[in-house]
Amino acid sequence: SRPLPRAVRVGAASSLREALMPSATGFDARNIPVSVNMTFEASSTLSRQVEAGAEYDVVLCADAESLDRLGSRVVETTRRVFLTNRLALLGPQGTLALDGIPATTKVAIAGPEVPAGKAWRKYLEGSGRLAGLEARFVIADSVRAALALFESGAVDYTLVYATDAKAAKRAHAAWTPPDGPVTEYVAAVVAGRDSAEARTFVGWLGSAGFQEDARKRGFGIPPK
Amino acid sequence: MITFDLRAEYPGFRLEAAASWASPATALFGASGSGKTTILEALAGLRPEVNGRFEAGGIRLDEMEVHDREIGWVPQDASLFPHLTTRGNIEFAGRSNASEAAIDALELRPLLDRRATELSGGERQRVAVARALAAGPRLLLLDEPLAAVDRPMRARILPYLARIPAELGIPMLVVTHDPHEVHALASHVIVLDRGRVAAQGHPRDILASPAALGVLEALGAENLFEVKVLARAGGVLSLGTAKGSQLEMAAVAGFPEPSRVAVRAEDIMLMSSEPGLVSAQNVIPAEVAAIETLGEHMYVRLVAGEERWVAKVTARAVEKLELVAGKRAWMLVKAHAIHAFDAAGA
Amino acid sequence: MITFDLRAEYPGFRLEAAASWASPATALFGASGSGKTTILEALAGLRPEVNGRFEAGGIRLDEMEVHDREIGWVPQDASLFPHLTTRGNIEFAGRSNASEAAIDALELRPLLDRRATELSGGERQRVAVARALAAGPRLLLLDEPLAAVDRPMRARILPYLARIPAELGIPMLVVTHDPHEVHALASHVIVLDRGRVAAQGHPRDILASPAALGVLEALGAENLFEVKVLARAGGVLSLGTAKGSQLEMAAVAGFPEPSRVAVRAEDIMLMSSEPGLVSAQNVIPAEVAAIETLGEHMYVRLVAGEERWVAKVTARAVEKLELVAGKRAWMLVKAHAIHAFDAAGA
Amino acid sequence: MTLPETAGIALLTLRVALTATLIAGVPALALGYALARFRFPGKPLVQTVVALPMVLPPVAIGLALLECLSRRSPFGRACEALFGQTLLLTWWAAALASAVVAFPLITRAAEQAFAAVPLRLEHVARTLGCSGPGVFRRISLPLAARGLLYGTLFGFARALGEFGATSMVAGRIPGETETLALAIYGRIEMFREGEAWMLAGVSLLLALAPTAAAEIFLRRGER
Amino acid sequence: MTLPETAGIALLTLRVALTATLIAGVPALALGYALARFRFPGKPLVQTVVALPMVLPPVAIGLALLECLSRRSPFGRACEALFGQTLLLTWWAAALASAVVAFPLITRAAEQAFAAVPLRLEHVARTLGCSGPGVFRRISLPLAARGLLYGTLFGFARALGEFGATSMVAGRIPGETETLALAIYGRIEMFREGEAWMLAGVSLLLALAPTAAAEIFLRRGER
Ligand SMILES: Nc1ncnc2c1ncn2[C@@H]1O[C@H](COP(=O)(O)OP(=O)(O)OP(=O)(O)O)[C@@H](O)[C@H]1O
Ligand SMILES: Nc1ncnc2c1ncn2[C@@H]1O[C@H](COP(=O)(O)OP(=O)(O)OP(=O)(O)O)[C@@H](O)[C@H]1O
Ligand SMILES: [Mg+2]
Ligand SMILES: [Mg+2]
Repeated sequence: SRPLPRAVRVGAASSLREALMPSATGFDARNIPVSVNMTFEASSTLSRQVEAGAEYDVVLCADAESLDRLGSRVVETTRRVFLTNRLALLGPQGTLALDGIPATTKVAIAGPEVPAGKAWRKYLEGSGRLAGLEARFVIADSVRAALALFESGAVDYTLVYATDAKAAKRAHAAWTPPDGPVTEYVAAVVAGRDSAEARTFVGWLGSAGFQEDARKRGFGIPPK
Repeated sequence: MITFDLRAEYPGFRLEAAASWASPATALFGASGSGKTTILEALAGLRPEVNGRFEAGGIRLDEMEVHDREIGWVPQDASLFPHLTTRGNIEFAGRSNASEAAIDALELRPLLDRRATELSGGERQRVAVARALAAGPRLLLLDEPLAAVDRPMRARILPYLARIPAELGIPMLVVTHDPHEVHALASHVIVLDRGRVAAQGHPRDILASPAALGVLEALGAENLFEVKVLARAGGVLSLGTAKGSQLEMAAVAGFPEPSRVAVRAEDIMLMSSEPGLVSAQNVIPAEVAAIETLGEHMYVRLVAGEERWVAKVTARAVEKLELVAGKRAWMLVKAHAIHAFDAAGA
Repeated sequence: MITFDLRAEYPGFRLEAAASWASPATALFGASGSGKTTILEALAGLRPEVNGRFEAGGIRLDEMEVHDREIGWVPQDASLFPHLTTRGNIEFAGRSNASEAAIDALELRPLLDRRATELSGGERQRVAVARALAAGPRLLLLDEPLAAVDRPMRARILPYLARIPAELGIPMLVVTHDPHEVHALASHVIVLDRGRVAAQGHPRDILASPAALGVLEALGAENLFEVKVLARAGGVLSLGTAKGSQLEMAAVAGFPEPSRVAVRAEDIMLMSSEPGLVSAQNVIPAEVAAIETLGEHMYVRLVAGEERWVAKVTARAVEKLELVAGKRAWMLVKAHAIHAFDAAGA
Repeated sequence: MTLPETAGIALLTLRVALTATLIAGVPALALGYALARFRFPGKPLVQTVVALPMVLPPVAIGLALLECLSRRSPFGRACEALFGQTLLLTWWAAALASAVVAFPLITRAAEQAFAAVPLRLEHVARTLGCSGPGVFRRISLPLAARGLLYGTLFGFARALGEFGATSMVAGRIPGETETLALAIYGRIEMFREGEAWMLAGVSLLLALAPTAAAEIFLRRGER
Repeated sequence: MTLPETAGIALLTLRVALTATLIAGVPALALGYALARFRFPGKPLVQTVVALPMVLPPVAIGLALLECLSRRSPFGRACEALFGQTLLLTWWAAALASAVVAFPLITRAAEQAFAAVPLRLEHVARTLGCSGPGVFRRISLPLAARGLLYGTLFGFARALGEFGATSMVAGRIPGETETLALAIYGRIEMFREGEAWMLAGVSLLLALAPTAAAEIFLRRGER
């Protein structure tokens, strides 16, 4: 609907960085049918920015709630889940399980405002473990910060995403709760910024090529 | 007509001074700490805590913005602009004929490109004077402008300053501790004492009051005369006083012809009989009018023609010469003891 | 023995001055901008760009840390510590008897609790002098210490300063433009001219060289005598000179007995015959030794007894009195024209 | 990382930080002068507001700025009308965020620099016929110059390092709003510390080059 | 939020910021004096290092600190041996992070303040028998006092607002390391703006109370 093809401006959740910008030179443009300009923020920041009128064409959030908050500011019909993620506990090498965490050690976790932090808390609460662990939480302001604490040795356990387990350089073991929730990454075109290019990009997110690539980096693929 | 009436209260010092004068050249005289700088700074607008009024030529300067007052203030500490050269300081208020004249008169030409921070104490003071003059003010306030300047240079600069009121029409108020400067520059003196005006008037009138002898001693010249030059020959000027007496003085090279001269009471010698051949150019017959004692010294007041004189001698001399009121005496005054001051006409 | 040999190059000014003296009281005399402050600041250690050596009492002060030099430096601008009171400034180097004495002598007691920023120009200078004295230095460097102090107070303070070298054993080097101060304080003068030492020595010796007449005129007193007080009566002191002559001078209240006196050449009157009764206390028969002309004035050199004198008279007087070398003449000198200077013994 | 890419980021950062310094500098100098020289009602209030960006975490500043620039606020709408688009997610927003953060630093340095100018000299200038602005330009400004310059460069350095508020209002769009600080953050998040430190070096260079230049310039002026 | 909760956060913040100001203040004053008064080899290098925390985004500082304090580094191991535990995730780490960020501010202010003390006065003091430390204590320090105090308070304010580096090395453990800045961040991210602004007010209060106290104190001293 625009006269000139222009870069689609995408605001993406920080944890999608590995999926969308895997190479050192940034974005692998050959695979994308449109030109894209990408920024990574906390999902809450993204929704705040869109609320304020920031001109993203497409937003990619790590939880549905952030998009829900935007209501009619996104084009409802363009909403789609394009990748999933799983929770993961990282710890010292060896056998690892939530219940195996020593009673006094600290555990790094992203804040409850971060989708990963929220998902972990919800899961722990559901499985009745939150009370036991909460007092030992070290809260980081992003999943990456939690991981950095783990890497530095400040904590020996951290509650993050499965995709983060692949990025950590410290020798570690990872454990994914089998009964844990599946985090869904949701894409939507921003209201008033609807364009063919934006829709093409969202469509590309569902393409087999992209999803297969992301799977190699630890993401899950939503059932069609 | 310039008038001020100022009041201020500092811990340990109270200023309560009012004065009013028409003389274009006025000296503010008083001991250290008597409030001279406080008054000048108040007139320049620097001391908001000083209350009162200040008028010049019918204009209420105290009600004007400082930058509209057109006051040439030379602060006691010079306060040159440290980021400018000598020339930059002098021409701060713009280039003018006045600046060139001031540069020459104050012998600043070799220093024009030097930074203000690289000047000596005396050089700084002279630059401050030139800066104030160059702005073409309506009134000059000089706070001990030549205190750091050496004697020979002071002797060269004084006549220039003294001519300013008459030639440029700029009245001035000079603070000075130097009696020579008072006489050279002022036809009106305001004597300050602990924040109050103790006396003011023409130096000659102040002189007439015996109560002011202490001040006069500090002033250093008790005999003042308005004169006209009658003749000049062989390094000697012949002067006629207003009342018709004649005085001979040593001519000073470069000094303009004097219109006022001063003789210190100390410099007058008395003889009870007419002297023979004497090097003194002035041998003046007179009559003793009165004898006053101040400490161990005696002031002999004399009348010669219609002029009043005062001579300072020792008690022993009074005794030896048997000086009493009414007795005839000859005053011997060296031509060198007559000091010329080209003060602006009162 | 104090020695300095200093060299520095500024744009437009070159310092190349060496001097050496044993006198405990020495004056640094010279025109504005001749380098006096530069020398004092270099001796105090403030000017690293000045090269050379500086010794006092056999100690190489220039090689010592500034805080070990024990120099009492009174800067030309006082440079008081603005965050301290008068007392805080004076007692900066510690409480001492010297500080109390200095406080009284410099009349600072009423100002002790005042902040340094609230002092007048003259008050600041006096505090700076007291501060330097209170530290009990091994050498005093005074840069125009009394320039902003009024005449009567200066007359009270000078005798105190003059006694310091003898009574406290602290040698001093004083910069001053005031000839009265030179005579009052110094038994050695270093005359600076554009960064170089033009002359140095006892004021009397400097006097003897006709080439130095210009300097001497600036100094303002051409006749100097070491004296002893013989008697005191009726406000008059009878003095005996080293060579046996007698002089009568007016006693100055509060001034200690003089050991040196000065008479300005201007203040001497000459007569070609013995005068009759005259108020002058000193009538001294003499013989004309030589007559020198300087501009429009004449300097008559005379010998009286074994003492040499110089009198300044007009050319006309020389003519009138028919003064020539070898002729007899009577000098008349008022008791008031003999100025007492209680300098420390040379 | 390629050289052109690095150079691009550095240039963008330079543009953002310079603009920020300009935006913050002029009012900061004026305010610094006012704080140093005048007493006025509401002075403590002004000082409070100036201190605000120092004390708040950058997110809070970002949030406040986001609010200001959003369509919900009159200022945001005015900007949008003026520029034809919202400033959010543009380098202008980044400059604005950096300006807000640099503002208290420059103000404070200016206040200190102006306070060090002897009142007496300003007063002498006034007696020489200079009115307020003249005194400011000819006396206060040159005498405070060194302090002002350093304060401004300090603000510039702070602007270079601004991250929290910037990323909130400007996003982190490569080639558009990704300044050095944001790029360093991104590299760290991607565990590419090597690149991050390299970029930090560039950042430091940008901060120090003008300081060094100023030093040389001021030294010359003093001769 | 309950009052005790708020008070707890405020107290913790105060402890962290005061400690940070102390840790940074003493070396910053010394360095500021050295920079203002001496020429020494490597001075530009020192100035570079001082500027570093200004120019880097806080995450980078946090990361560097994390590296320093971690068991991998000798410094981290030394601290652990000294304190019996790692400093990471304690309020000491928060104080350290704030100190690093406040350091350049205090150094710069100190340099400016010391440079404004007339060399001449220091010199007069030296002629009066004061050696270097004496001159510093009795002349430089009191004459620079106002500038130093303000610089330090400025650093304190900056320490109060420190967020990025702090959260990285100290985590955000409620009651242990959650300072006001961290709490404000959390509240904002959780869309509890009301609480966030309330905490911001507390933060501002903490920053300004000492400034106001200092102002009154200095005014008195001047009488
Ligand atoms: N701001 C002030 N606070 C308190 N006292 C002050 C203040 N300013 C001046 N004074 C006092 O007022 C008196 C007059 O000071 P002022 O500077 O006017 O003296 P002055 O006549 O100029 O003396 P000098 O000849 O020494 O310069 C002094 O005793 C001084 O200490
Ligand atoms: N830092 C400097 N740079 C350049 N010139 C200087 C510097 N310091 C002094 N001068 C020059 O050196 C000369 C001597 O200065 P100094 O202050 O020693 O003079 P002074 O004899 O004390 O004079 P005054 O009696 O006026 O105080 C002056 O002409 C001055 O301008
Ligand atoms: Mg004064
Ligand atoms: Mg000098």
